[in-house]
Amino acid sequence: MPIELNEEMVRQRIARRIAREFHDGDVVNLGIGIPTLVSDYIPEDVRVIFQTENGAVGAGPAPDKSDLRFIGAGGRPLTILPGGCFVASDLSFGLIRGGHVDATVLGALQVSQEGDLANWMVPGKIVPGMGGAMDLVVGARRVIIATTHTTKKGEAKILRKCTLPLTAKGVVKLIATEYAVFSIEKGQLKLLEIAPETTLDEIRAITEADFTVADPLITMQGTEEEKA
Amino acid sequence: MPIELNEEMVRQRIARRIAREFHDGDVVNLGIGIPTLVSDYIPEDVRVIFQTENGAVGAGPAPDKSDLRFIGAGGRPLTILPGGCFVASDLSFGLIRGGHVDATVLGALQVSQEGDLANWMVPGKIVPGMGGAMDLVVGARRVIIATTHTTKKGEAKILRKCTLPLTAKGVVKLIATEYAVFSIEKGQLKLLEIAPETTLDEIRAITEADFTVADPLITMQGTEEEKA
Amino acid sequence: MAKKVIKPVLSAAEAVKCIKPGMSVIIGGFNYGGIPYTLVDALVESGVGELTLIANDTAYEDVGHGKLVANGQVKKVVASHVGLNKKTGQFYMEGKLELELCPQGTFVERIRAGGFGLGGILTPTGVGTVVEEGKQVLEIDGKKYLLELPLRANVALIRAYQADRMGNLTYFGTNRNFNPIMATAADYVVAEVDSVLEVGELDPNEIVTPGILIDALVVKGDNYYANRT
Amino acid sequence: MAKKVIKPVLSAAEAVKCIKPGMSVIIGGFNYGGIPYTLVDALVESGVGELTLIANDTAYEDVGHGKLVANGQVKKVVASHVGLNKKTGQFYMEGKLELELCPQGTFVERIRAGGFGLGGILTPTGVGTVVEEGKQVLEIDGKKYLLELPLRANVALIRAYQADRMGNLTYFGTNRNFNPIMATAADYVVAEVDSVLEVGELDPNEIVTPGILIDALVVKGDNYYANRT
Repeated sequence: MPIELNEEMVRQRIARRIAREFHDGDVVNLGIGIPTLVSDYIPEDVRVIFQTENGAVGAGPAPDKSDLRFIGAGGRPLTILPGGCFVASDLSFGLIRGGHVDATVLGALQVSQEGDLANWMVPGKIVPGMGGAMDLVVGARRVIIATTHTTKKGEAKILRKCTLPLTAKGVVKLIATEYAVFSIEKGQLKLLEIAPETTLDEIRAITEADFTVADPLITMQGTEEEKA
Repeated sequence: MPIELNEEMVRQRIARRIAREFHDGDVVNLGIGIPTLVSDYIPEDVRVIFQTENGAVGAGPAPDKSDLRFIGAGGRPLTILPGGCFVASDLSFGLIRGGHVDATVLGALQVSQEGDLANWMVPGKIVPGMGGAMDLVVGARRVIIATTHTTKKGEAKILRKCTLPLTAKGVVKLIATEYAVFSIEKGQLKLLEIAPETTLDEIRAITEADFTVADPLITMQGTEEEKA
Repeated sequence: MAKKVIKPVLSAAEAVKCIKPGMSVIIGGFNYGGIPYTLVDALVESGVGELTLIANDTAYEDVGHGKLVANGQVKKVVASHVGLNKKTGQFYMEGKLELELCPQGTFVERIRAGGFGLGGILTPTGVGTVVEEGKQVLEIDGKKYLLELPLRANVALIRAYQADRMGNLTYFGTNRNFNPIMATAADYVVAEVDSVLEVGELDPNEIVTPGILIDALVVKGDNYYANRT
Repeated sequence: MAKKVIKPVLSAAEAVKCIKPGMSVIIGGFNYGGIPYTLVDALVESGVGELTLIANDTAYEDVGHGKLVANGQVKKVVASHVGLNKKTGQFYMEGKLELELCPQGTFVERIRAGGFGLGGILTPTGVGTVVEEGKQVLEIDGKKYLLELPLRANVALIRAYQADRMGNLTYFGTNRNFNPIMATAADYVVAEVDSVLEVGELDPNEIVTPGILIDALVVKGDNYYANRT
């Protein structure tokens, strides 16, 4: 097992790594939890346009004085940047489902090696509802998963097959955890990067899924960088 | 055969009669031809909101100085009245198809006694296209037909069955011609009014369809009124 | 029946009298934003029950239409997310509440189909998940889609920004969300607004919802959230 | 590929270079209104042929995209109405032009489905008519609907009113028509506008089309109709 990392460090590391994935001009939707942190680490030379399901295009950081007429999908206050706009829900999901969103970053309960995603319910527990997640993963051009490598109990989250109810099948393209980065292409999971404090054997020990290993396998990018 | 009437008088008479059909607040879409004239005869105490397929809600009469940024579906310049607005085509047809338009007035090539309408093409001739007519007749709450009683060759237009390609089946609720007014309820054509210069026998002679006769059968309303 | 050209400006209590026990009510809003708080509070106050609530979410148990659920006035919820209101989950688990969950993009398209006279829409969202259960799956050009059916309600309570007396509406910020679409999908539509202007005071190019869809207007009241949204 | 954040402001001739022989082009407008006249004239000038033209109508033979048809640059038209352009009917009758007619409400929903990622929509329009031919008929709650499939194009040429440099758009009068929906349904979207403002000069509540849908901007030129619309 890899050495355990501080929870806040884990969250920031995953967010920092994912923030390197975007191109100038990308339209990106961030889920709640770790994905929300991604916006703090976008490189200065990359202009990303953040979209929220509830209708903000060009969302900026939280304002000094909160105004509930400008909120994100999670209910948190936001600002609208110059050049941003507001859209109604039908157009918001038209943008999402229609392929006009370049990437979405979401958390996961489980991901399968073929890119199936489970992130919306645990049977027997209270049902929260899928919100916009099912549309986002089907519609966004690139689905990026930000997740701890295992559950708090140490159970694998990257599996051969998901056991929880699916959000969608075969949609995940990239997974970033505190220990590793995987891609999924044509139904094939591949380990691209591992964190400096871990080894390939340790990754195998905490990953149930079968995966190939990139050659060369490189050190996880941006783990120790300063906040942008 | 009833005596022949002056063509312009026919057009104005039909428009004048149909203008009596509306209630205060009705949203109405007028087709091209005779239907366009209906707006000239709306009683002063009835406020009708005219909608055009191309996106005007609350259309008013032609302006003194034409501006092609404000036109009706037939391409004619219009004004937008105070309290009017512009909508995109998807909402315009959402209003039409969704039952938010109280009535549409359209011309006809043929109408059947069961309310089938043919008004968009004659096989073998150039095909103009159905434009918004098929949506209007399916979506508007009340479909009113403004038509001469027969073709210029004297052929019946109100038939047992339409022989031309249909615009829609079973949609027409009222027919006003220069000689008569018919209702269609539950697939049953009924003669409600006849013009002063004609007789029931003459109407039967120029109407192929089977119809019942209202009791009392009254004189066509508003035929000789002044323009409102 | 045609709607009135000049819309009545009612108190919230008067406006919600159109909602009778057993009716379906569609309510705007997304999380805290764009809920017609004044209207919803009046509906809570009225105590009318056995309602079917169609809303994106059920807010929080002490906020907006979340109170309708907590107050036991709702027999069925159609929503995309109910996790923030503990009472919704609790009543559902106890068998006191029927719950129909839709993906959010499907939810808004179903309401639009209801308001726009469409018989349904085909969406790729939910294929291969529990959302597929009981639904027709159609394959178009080798890709699977679910057939999702229209949603409508007896009454819609929506939140807008400015109105004119003919009921034309504009929206502000992320309060817009589902409100413009919901305005199309009910037999009777009440809009809660910041202010009511005279006819002609709104630019016809900037109106989002045509007044022909609206039955009555209510000016927002003085409660905590109505003042903040 | 992400679109550029700051949109290039091109000449019409430069902008239409993205349109190659054999491509599909979706063009805004309804009768005289809301046609991107400057862009269309440049496309006529370019002489590029074998195009599939998706537009509500084919205007008049000497007006707007009607000239594309008259000029023999179009192999197929998808439209709701072509009766005002004599060449469209003539070429169709002569077998020189393929013609697909859609009811207008179906036409706009098909484009929206193409832009919004839907697999199709069910409409009651056209049931029991020739429009039904070759289409799937579904019965929902005892009522028949036609399944209508999405429309998309390689390039969209649309007409808006004001733009900012990020491509956000507003519309004016009945020029709006199909333009906002068409902006969603092509791989490359060019908007012709009256003026281009700096970023931040448009009120975010009044923007109708988000700039993320737009690839390039062209300021309207000096021809007869561009000046009048």
